[in-house]
Amino acid sequence: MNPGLTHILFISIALFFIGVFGFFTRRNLITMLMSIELILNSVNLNFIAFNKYVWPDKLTGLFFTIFVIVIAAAEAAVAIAIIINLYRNYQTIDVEKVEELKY
Amino acid sequence: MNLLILILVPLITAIAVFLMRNKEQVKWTAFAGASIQLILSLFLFKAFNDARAAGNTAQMLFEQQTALFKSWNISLHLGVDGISVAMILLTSFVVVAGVLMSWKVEKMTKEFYFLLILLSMGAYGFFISLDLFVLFFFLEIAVIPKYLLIGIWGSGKKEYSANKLALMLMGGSALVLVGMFGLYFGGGKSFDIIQLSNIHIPVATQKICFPLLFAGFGVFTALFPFHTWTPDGHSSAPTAGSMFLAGISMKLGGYGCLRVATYLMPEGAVEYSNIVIVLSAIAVLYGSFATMMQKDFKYINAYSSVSHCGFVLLGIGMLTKVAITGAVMQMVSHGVMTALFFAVIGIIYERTHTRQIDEMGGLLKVMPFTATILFVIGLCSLGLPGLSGFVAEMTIFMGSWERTDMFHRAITIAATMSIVVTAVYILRAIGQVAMGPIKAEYLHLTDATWNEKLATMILLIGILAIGLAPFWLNNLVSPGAEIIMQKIQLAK
Amino acid sequence: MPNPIYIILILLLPLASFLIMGIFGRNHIKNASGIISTTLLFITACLAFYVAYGYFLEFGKVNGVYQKLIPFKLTWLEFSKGVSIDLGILLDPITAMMLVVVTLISLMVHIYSLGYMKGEERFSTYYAFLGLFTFSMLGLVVASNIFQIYMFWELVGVSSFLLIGFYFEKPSAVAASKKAFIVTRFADLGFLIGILILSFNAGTLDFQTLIQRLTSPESAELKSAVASSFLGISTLSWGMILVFMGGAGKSAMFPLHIWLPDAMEGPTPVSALIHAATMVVAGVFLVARLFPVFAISSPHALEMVGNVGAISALFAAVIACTQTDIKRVLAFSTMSQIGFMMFALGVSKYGGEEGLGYTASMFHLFTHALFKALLFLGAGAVIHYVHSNDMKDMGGLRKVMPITHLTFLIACLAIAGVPPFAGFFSKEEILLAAFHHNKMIYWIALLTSGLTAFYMFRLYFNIFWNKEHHAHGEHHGEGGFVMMMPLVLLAAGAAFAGFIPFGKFVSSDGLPLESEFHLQFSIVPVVLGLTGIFIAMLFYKKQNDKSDKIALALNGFYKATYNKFYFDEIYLFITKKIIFNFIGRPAAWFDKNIVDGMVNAFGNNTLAVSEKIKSFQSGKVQQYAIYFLSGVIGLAVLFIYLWK
Amino acid sequence: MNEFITLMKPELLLMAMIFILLISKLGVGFNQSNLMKLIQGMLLINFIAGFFMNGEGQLFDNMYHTSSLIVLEKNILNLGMVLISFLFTDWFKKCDHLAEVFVLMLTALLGMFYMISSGNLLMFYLGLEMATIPVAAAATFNLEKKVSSEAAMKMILSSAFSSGIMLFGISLIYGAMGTLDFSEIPALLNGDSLQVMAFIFLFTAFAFKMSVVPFHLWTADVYEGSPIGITAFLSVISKGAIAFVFVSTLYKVFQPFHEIWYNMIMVLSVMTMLVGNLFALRQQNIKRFLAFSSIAQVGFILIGVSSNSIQGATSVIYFVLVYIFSNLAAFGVAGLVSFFTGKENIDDYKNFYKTNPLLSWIFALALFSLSGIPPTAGFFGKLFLLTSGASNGNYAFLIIAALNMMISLFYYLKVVRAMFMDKNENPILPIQINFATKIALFVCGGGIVLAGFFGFVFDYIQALVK
Repeated sequence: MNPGLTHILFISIALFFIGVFGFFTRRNLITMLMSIELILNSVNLNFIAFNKYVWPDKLTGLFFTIFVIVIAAAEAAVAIAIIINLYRNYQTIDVEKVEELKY
Repeated sequence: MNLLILILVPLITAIAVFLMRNKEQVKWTAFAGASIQLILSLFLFKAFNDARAAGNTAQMLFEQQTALFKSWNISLHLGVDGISVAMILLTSFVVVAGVLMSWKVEKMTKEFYFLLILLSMGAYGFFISLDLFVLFFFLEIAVIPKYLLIGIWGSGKKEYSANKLALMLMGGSALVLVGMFGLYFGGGKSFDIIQLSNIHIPVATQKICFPLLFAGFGVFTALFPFHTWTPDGHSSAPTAGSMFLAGISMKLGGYGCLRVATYLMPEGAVEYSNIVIVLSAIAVLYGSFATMMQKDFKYINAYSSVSHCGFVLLGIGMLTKVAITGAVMQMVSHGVMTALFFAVIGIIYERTHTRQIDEMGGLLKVMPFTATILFVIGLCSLGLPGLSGFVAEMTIFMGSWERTDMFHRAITIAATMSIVVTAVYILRAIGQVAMGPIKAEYLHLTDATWNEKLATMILLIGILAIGLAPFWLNNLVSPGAEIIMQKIQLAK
Repeated sequence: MPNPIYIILILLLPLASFLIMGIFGRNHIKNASGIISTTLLFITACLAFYVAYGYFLEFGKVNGVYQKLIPFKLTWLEFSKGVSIDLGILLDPITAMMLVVVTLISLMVHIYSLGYMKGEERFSTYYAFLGLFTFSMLGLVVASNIFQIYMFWELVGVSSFLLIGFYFEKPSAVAASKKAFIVTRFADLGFLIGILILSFNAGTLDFQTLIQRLTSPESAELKSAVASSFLGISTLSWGMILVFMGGAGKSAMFPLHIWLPDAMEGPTPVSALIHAATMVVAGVFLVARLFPVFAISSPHALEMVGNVGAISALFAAVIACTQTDIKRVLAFSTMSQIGFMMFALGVSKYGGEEGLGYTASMFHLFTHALFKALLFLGAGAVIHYVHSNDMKDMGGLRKVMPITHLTFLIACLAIAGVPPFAGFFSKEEILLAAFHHNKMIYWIALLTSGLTAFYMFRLYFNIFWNKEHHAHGEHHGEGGFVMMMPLVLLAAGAAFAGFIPFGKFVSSDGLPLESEFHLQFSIVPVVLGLTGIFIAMLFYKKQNDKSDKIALALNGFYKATYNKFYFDEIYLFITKKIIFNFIGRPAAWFDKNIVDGMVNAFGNNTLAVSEKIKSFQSGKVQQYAIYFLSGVIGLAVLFIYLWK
Repeated sequence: MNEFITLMKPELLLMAMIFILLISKLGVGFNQSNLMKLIQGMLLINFIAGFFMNGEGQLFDNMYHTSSLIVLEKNILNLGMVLISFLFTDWFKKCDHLAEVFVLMLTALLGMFYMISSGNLLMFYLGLEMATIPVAAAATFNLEKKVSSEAAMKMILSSAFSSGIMLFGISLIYGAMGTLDFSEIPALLNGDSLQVMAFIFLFTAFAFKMSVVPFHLWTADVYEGSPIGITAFLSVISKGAIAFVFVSTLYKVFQPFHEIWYNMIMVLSVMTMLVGNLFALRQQNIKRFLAFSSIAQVGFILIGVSSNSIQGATSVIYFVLVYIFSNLAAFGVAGLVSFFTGKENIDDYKNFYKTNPLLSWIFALALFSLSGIPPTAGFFGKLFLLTSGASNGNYAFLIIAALNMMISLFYYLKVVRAMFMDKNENPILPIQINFATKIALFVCGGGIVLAGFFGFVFDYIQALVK
């Protein structure tokens, strides 16, 4: 049985929700960031799968994936910088402990 | 006469006041501006009558139109008919008196006069605009000055009152706004009152929008049960503030109910007329009974305003020409009367430092002038012939009686009963304040000063002019009422 | 036709007096104010006499019928076509007669007050009020329009209010003035609704047109007014009854009489002018003014007038027998006499001999004005001297106040109906009219006239005889020339006015009415009157305890009478307890707690809700993301599955 | 080449500025104050240059397109940027990393420009991220403040999450239609569930950026924690830019779905107004307060968007213009107070009028404008939004909106009341206002008072929208 679009989509959706779940539950900011990467990767998977199986003559999906990867890298860079600064101020990167701003 | 000048004079006055350096300059500038405006409105009155006498029978005179927002069909469309002229006269009288009554304001004088003049500008603009958008603009422009006047210069629980007033009025104008949209989209995308009056607005729209507009404007004119800002607002406001509020602002609502709600949506008016008159009859009676129980002098006048403004709405709701004429007359009459009443209360309060009527007594002995005015105004309030209240109320009664069915008759009779209750509470108040034995601590009190005397005399002239010779007002107003009635007749 | 300017001047001069005294009196011409006012009023009175003379004897009659003339009319406020309030002058016999009465009594009171009110701080204000009252009263009598009469009606009420409350530092005076105003105001409410009914059904407010439309049998207005009905009474009758309610209030008819005794708190000359001679007869005047409508189209209403008048007459007379405040005795006597006038109208018919009651009523109005004013002024002189209103503080004053005594006696004889004084003639005519048309009322009237004689002489003996007076030092009893002159003049009137052939001038239809004198008919009332006087003499001429014994014997009844049958208390209960507690207080409570409460509750609930939902903004970024995702899912579910 | 310059002029200018600023860090030796002047001058020139030499057309295979309307929108944002640089002069001067802050802000602005001009979802995505990430970095620039880093963290994580979801939506669009080009999408939309789902996912990204309830939760925290200049930037420029894109995307690209998004917007708008208002009611911190008030404002913008008419689009743009003046004035005053006294609580403003009448008036005007009270421009802006929204005849919706105006007035008045009415022994001391700041305040004040009366502005925008 050859893997088809459905299978890949299934994986990507699973990945998406794993990412979402991780984002919701992990306390460590870095892990949360990683969860987001999972979400983005599921998107990438989507794009590539669609490109390959549905629109093989249009390469938009591939290009989009590359851009997503780039942006994700930039985002991670900035996010980590922010987290470092946060760590300086809070001495922790536990997201539960960072909630001075509320209500 | 170019009507724009009626907006520009207050505007320039306000700016001038803002630029003045010391208190004296501020006061005199404001007074000069208000006086010029008074002269202008008298001149307008004359010009209007001359034009009518010369055979100009157009619905609106001195019309002018400048496009403001072309894409919305909004234009600065100005024009007056008899009703607006009457209201403008009222406003100018009250404004001059209000300025004079504030002569002793020490705290932030400049700001006080600035806001006062701004408030008056709103009223002038409201009465002369023939475009709903512009009308709404002027309606709202007055809200914040009221809020600040009460909140900064007021007394008692002023913050609460100011908030309540601003929010309720804002709520009222919110309803007006929605109603206006109904007119706009139901009437061919135009805000122009004259244009709208020539278009038949779909009855379904009218049924939705009439109550919105009427209730919205009704909030301004203390329609039961939206009147609760009135007592608190009036009583907390500084003297001039109360005068403006009761004398001018409440009239904006009545005018709106008439010119916008009833005139533009006659079918709606006919449809809801019964509800309107029931509510206003409740306001009339209930306001007067509630007044009977008040102990604070300003509350007395505030509740009595609820009752008197009930007559305005009653007259409008009755949908006969005479009743509508009466309603407008009542607006003018009550405006002058209540302003004078608040002025007198202000004069007394400034000296006795209490507004509880049972703490006063016998002031006729030390303050004969003020107390005499108090008598006159009380009698005017209870509808003594020769003073303005009588004329207006009787016209409303006469007009209401033209509705022959049992329901309208019963409402009319119920409303007439208020003249007795009014007598009760007015005499109670006057008896407590001016008559009876005087307290020792009040023996040294002095009578009104020149500015107070001048202010009261100006308003008194208004009261007497209407009370002694009502025909001029009647001739001024009734053609306007006639036009409104024609539309209602069609709708019936 | 006289120059209308004269008649207008009759109104304007008192008004001028009011304005001048009101504006300048206090500061500029305080001492001269009395003289100026009196002078102005003197001119007014002369003009009034001139006009009345001219009307009755020169131009008023055309073909033997007195005409209703309208020399002046101004449209004051036009409601719709044909319905307008006009300020006009309607000149007819009763107007002319009233012009004389009002100006005459007012002039007397003006003169009298020069002495009586001397030294009063608000001397000029007093004269200003008198001027206002005279103006309003004159306006009332000349009114040509039913709304005009209502306007002046109110003005009269206000002047009465101002004058009763003249001693404004006295709480009782303040209370009395308020009471007078409010009670009459309540009655005026009926009047107003009556006007609304009449004017709507007749399509006019003008008296002449109104009467014409509501009396001529073929007029459509009359037919519709009679045809429609409410609660079984025709609309027209409702209108007339309500109009009469106004009249009853002003004229202190039962049960709206409670204000009149209290109104005696005002200065005594004022009582003489307003609460005896002029204002209180306004109700009678009103009924007389609309008499054709009452008599022709609305007999039920007229019957009611008669009954109310009769009841009031008897009721007041009974109470008058027990009062000790001399002014209150006079007040109840006034009420009783007005009752006479009322039922005289009530038993009358329109036109010819049948209209005798109308003439009699007007005649009695005229004579009563003279002798009752005299009585009040006399009482005023007494009070001025004794400084008390209570007859217990008086007695034996005949020696110190001879002129007062004499004039008072004349007045008492006149009111008791002893021939040949004025009251005799007018009362005889009334009794005659009652005898012919309503026996029940006749008997009541007869009883009442006997009681009248009794209580008047009770008053007289208690003041001037009874215990011996110990003169306080050098004090001279009489009040000086200005106070004496009106007494003498009025006494002359009270003595001789009965000889005027009144029926020739005033009658229901304008045709002269020849009234005959029936000797045999007069015997009963006169004898009854003399009996009353005799009993009074027996009880009160010398100090004795007979009267107390009788009072004791009648214990309960006496008490009830002394307390005016507790009417004040009933009214007080209704107003204070019922209206204040069950309407006013709940209204105020409702407003404060429900209406206001709803607004506040709206605000508070908004705040409370905002406090409650604050936990959504928990500060936890993961929760934010959960809300975000649920938002997405919610939207997706809503719009993919549900909304379609 | 020439066309390239004219069409991309706004972006090129921004890029030039960014380069200059980067170079200035290489030790050219500007001191803070001169650097500030340089920045202000450049921004001013940028703003003025925005009015000249503009073209219409598209580049890069329709990835990038521009029109007079888009130029106008960019100019509006430029204006906001100028005002921000003037208003917060004092804070910027004191900031150690002045150049970096501006580099970040300008980069974000550049991203917004791309976003506005985008003709393709890829371009849009790039623009969006470029507009977000730098601001998150900038938000932490009160380096030593805890809340500042917390705000930045919340912003970057939330926006990453949101863009993840959006990307998922975009991928679905791609899967369903095979194209991401704006001009090709409308023809392919057929109401398929997958498409609707994709649309909703994409939509939430807009909703997130505009802080529509329930995607708004980051807003208040970030606004409160960030340095006030950044907050102002976020609340005015970011929001304005996204509103522009939102309108054009919905109206042009997703027009076939307008029934869906009309209902969606209606629901969200009611929620947004209510929640924004209810939360704003109880705020004490002035920045947080303004954050919630701006959420409520978004509800009103949505009403205008919902109308799906030219007038609706015009009203939104007009409102953003007005909103820039009013909100920046409010933030300007709050920024001054916060900078000089460190006080950010509404209670601290008690009796502010006595010591700082000018600032009080400006603040009050700004608040009145925000609450939509005449004669301020906010009145006109809000009224036009409501009017265009009313064209659907949905009265219940309108009444709720109108009543929300009433609620919002309550909390705006709370601040006014504190400034003008309440007594206070120790009011904030008189503040020395920098000349540049003063000018900016006056411009804002003037804009608030006068903008409404120039009807031609609205007509001009409408002509462009057509």
